[in-house]
Order: sequence, then structure tokens, then C-alpha cells
Amino acid sequence: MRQSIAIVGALAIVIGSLCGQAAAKDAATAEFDKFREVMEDSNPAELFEAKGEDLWQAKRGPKQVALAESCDLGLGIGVVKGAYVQMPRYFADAGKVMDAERRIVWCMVEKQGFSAEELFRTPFANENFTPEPTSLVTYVAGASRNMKIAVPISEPHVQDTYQLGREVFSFRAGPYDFACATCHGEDGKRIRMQQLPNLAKKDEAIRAYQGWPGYRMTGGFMLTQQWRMNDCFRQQRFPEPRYLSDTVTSLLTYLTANANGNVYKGPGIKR
Amino acid sequence: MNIVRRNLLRSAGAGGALAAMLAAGILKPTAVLAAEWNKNAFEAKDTAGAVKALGASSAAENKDLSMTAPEIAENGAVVPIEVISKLPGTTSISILVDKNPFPLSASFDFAEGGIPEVAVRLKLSQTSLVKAVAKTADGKFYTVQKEVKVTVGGCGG
Amino acid sequence: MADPMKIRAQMKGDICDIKILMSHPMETGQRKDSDGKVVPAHFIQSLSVDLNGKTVISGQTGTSISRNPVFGFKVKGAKAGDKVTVNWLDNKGDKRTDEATVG
Amino acid sequence: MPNRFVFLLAALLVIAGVARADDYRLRALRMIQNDFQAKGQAGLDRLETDSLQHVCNKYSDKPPAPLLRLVEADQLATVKYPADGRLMGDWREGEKIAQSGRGFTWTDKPGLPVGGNCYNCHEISPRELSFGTLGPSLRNFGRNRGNTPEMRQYVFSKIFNAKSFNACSAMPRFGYIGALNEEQIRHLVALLLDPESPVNQ
Repeated sequence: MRQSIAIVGALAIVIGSLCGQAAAKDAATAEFDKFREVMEDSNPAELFEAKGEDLWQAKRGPKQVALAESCDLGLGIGVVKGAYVQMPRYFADAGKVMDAERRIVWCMVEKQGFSAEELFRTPFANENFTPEPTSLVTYVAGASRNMKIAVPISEPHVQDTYQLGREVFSFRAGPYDFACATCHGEDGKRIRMQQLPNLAKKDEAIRAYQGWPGYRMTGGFMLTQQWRMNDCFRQQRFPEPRYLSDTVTSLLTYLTANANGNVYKGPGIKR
Repeated sequence: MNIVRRNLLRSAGAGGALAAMLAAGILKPTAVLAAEWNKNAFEAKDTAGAVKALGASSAAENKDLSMTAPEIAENGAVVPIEVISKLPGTTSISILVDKNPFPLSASFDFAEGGIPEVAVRLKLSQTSLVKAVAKTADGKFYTVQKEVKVTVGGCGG
Repeated sequence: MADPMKIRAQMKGDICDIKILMSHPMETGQRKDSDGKVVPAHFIQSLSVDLNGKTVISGQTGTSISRNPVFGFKVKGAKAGDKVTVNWLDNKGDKRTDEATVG
Repeated sequence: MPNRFVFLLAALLVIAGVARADDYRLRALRMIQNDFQAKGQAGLDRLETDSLQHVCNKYSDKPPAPLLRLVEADQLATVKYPADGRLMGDWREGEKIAQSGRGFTWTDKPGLPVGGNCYNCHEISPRELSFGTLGPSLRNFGRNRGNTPEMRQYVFSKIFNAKSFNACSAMPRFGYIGALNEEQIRHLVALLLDPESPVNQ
């Protein structure tokens, strides 16, 4: 009995991948791809880049200091161009490996004197509200457009964080037994109509990486990589990862370093 | 002169004076914009009503009026639509979403220099016909339409 | 006050390609917020594109235009260095004017 | 002699490598325990792995064959069949359950009914174009496999506890975890096997 089921099962998989799927999938996917370029050509994310640039330049916070004159994103104080594609990286002043959003918030708290508690309370955008770090990340990301991703993976702290990220990626738990890898560990899969890049592979990880920060068509607001990780864990039926936590940074280190060598084309526009 | 503006002048009942004010820059452009919105057409609840309010009685299909629209939209909240009119003397292009609560989505008027080719992004509440209506200088109307399917998204369903 | 628009005006041959991004909620008046209350309609109703101070395209819009609207227009008779001005006005009387130089 | 030396060195390296991987795994687990917070119905207890999850995590979803058979038998034993023996419900209801992806996230309201999530991963009815491809296509499932009592029992068991047939399958254990009740699973069996279901048209 068991054996015959297995044989029939295998047969069904073969039949499925030969006919049913192929036709329907490809028509829809091809249609999406055709309009992707149109969407990317005029991406409302640019509106948030402009907002972020203003925030970066302005003297703000209790200390009335501009990030442009105080924040080091890894390439020297105030240097924005090219910084995004070289993060996450290790920051000796914080003693941590940090992704872009984590670093920006660190600068806002340490250099400008903003309240961490406040920034952590509403970290993600909604229809009525865009957090300042979101606009700042979008600006910083946009300043690395068309540059090669180069996470300094041979740096020991970054390497260590990468290895931890790989473990987080494949950790199965929760009521549905899901890991990140359950949906993002194979090539060419979809959930409903959404492509699921295989985050372990260079050419697929880049697709996930440059999607975020991204302008989300649903709702029409800007969301960051930190949000993407948070919402993946929600759909994974996990409890909530803390904003800017080591776990999220490790995952971002894993998937970004996996995309090393590709040219960054974001910020993105997403369904 | 721009047709919408001409209507405005007529309805204002003092065309000459208003035109003079406009020319003198006394009325800011946004004040003119405010007077232009065609409430009847935009608040019509069906396509037929909206088209009528635009002044179009019958509209013929013509190969010189074309529309680019996705057959299946990735997201109904943002559907890219492009309408191109090669009809000589095109003065306006209107775009309607048949199944939306208020079908009329946008209406553009072209003055000298404006090419009748527009790209917009629309919300579609469900799978629907998207329709464009173009008007030419001789008062004739033309139309083109395409169906856009709206799909369910991933995960949450 | 509303956030600035992003306007790109680029000559392609003898045609000027204009792309406009606007920052606007474009509320339909049908959406409910997380508390179940209807969010009042708030949308751009009119816009105009001027080339060197002369209106070349004017538009009226309804609630079907997507949030943070994107428009693409084409204009002839322009050249590099010309000024493109875009105005919009919404149903609450908010408005915005921004300029770009044709490149 | 040199051969033995190389062999020894290689063995040591392998052990060191394994030890390091285990070390990262343990540290990652500790980091996760530290970095999550309960939200809505998603409590921290969800980070504790049960025996099945533990095995799949430990062996990266490829447990050795004897263990695999043991785990699968263990999972199959959790399947509770309807007392009245009825395994077929209404495919129309099944289609609705298959469409819904709701349930168990921290934004979902706790309790039943939750959705089957089926279209997230499977092609099912030809009328629904928006389907995922993580799982195999189920188009013509009943037509290809036959609407036999054995097949009904297999489909019921598979939906109740997918791990009964493939220990580290990506598919959740819908019945076992209480996401879908007996009645809902019956409707899904009908969606796949009923000759009237669009799946088989």
C-alpha cells in the first residue's frame, strides 16, 4: 500500500510539473515581468529617498546634529554613496555587526539623541505613517544604486554573524513546522503568484535583497528589510523578532552576503 | 484653447474678464484647476453615466487609439495603463474602470504641444474592463477597451 | 503641507518625456482604518503640466488613481533647459507646484 | 603510513567541522530564544521544537533511513479518523477552505476556523490561476488516482498529518496541530477526489 502510494505520488508530481503548472504559471509570470520594467521605471520609492535625504542633511534631535556630520555608515562620517551595499558590517564603536537600518537608528540615538524607546515603538510604516528610519534607509539604499554588493564577509565578526544567520535560516519550529528555508530554499518556486527567491543562491538572493527597502503597492507605503524579516516570521507563525535584533541582522547578513558580487538595482517596488 | 478651460469660461459667464484675469496672472493656476473638476462625470456610478457626462454619445473603435494594460495585474492597487492616440486632432483622453464604484478615473486635455499619450496607474477593485475614450477636434469620440484580471495575493489569501 | 513631487523631463529625439511622481494618499472614501472607521475621501482632482509657463496638458482625476500617483506624459516643442511646471490640487484644497528643467 | 596520517587528519577535520556547525546551531538557538517576543496568539512556546522538528533540524531535513521510518510511523499514529468512517465531504466547502490562508499568525484571531492555505503551494482547481508551486500540482488528482477507499484514507491522512508519509515535508500537519478539524479535512478530501469537483474536470 505505502509503496504504491509513493509511486502514484511521484507520478503525480511528474505530471503536475509537466502540464498543469507550466502553462498557467508562465503566462501569469511573463505578464508580470512585462510590466515590472514599467513599474520600476517610475517608483514612488523615489519620494521617500528625497524625504530621507532631507532628514540626513538636517540638524535634528535633542543634540541638534545632522547625521551627515556625525554618522559613519562604514566608509567614514557622512559618506553615503556605496555604504549600503557594504552592509551589514562590523562597527567597532558599537561592538556589533549592523545592517543599514540598525546602524541608522544607532546613529539617531547615539549622535542625535533621539529616544530609542520611541523609535522602537512604531518601527514600520503604515497608510498614515512613515518612520524616519524608513525614509533614511531608502535614501541610503538609493545612494548605492548600480553598485556591486560587497558585504565584507571575510571580516571575522561578519563571518561569524553569517554562520549564525545560516542556522536561523534553516531552523524549523512553530505550529506549521516552517523555517525560512521551507519557502526560500529551492529555485523557481512561488507562493500564490509571488516568486520565492532561493536565498541560499547568489543569483536568487539578489532578487530578495533589492526588493527591500521597497515601495509596497498594497497600501502604498515604504517598507524595509527589517520589516520583511519581521513579516516573514509572522507568516512563518513564529513569535515576533525584536526590531534590530541580532537574529534579524544575522539573517540579513546571510542573504546579503549570498548576493555578493551582484549589482544593486533597488530600492524596489513590490506587490 | 484648451476645451476644459473654454467650458470654465462659458460657465463663469464672463469669459472675457476671466481670460483677462488669467492672462494677467491674477488667478493662480490652482484656482483654475479647482473649477475644472467634472463632478457629474467623476461621481457617476456606472460607465454609461460617466461617458454621457463627458459628452460622448457614441464612440467607435479605431486602430489609431490603443491601450497597453496587463492581462493579469500583479496588484489591483497599482495597475499600469498607457493610452496612445494617433487620431489626428485628439483633444482629450479619458480612462474608465468599468467595475470600480466610480468608473471615471482620469480625463486629460491636450493643448498645443501636449501629445495625446498618457501613462497612469489605477486601482482596480476587481477584474474589470478598462476603457479609454478619446475626443477629436471635430467633436467625434473613439474608444478602446481591455480586460484586466486581478488576482489574489500570496500567504494571507 | 504636501511633500514635493519628483519630476523627470528628458528629451528623447524631439519629444520631451515627462514622468511625475506625486506624494498623496488618494483615499477613496471607501477604505476603513484598523478601528473600522471609514477614512474620508482625500484625492487629487486636478493637475496641469506647463511648458515654459504655458499649459500643455491638464487633467482631472478621481479616486481610482493609485496612491502616490505616477503619471507619464509626452510633449513636443520642448528643448533642453526648458522649464516644466506641474500643479496639482486635491478635494480638500491642498495643492502643490513643482518645477523641473528639461534635460 | 602517510596514508593513515592523511586519513586521521581528514577525520579530525570532519569532526572539527561538525563540532563547529553544532556550535553555531546552539548559539543560533540561544540567540533566537533571546530575540523573540510573544505577540498575539504567537507565544514563545512556539520556539520550542517537538520531536519531529528536532529530528528535521538536526539532520537538515534528511534523517537517516531507520530514523525516518520510525518518525513517519510515529506521525501516522497521530491521525484520528472520523468515528463514522465518512471521509468525503462537500468539494464546494473544500474549495473555500483551500482558498483561505488565514490562521495562527500573531495578527490572526485565535481559534477556528483557520484556512487550509492550499493554493499558497498547490495548483488545484483550474478556475484559480493564483496558485503556488511549492507543492506538486493537484490538478486532476482524483481522475489520475481514482476515488477509491484507500485513496480517500491516504488523502485524509496526508492532510491530517503530512509528516506521516514524508517526515520532513514542507507541508504542515493540519489535523494534528488542530488547524483543520475533521469536517474541514473531509471537505478537502472531496475537493481532490470527488468526480464533480473542478479539480477533476
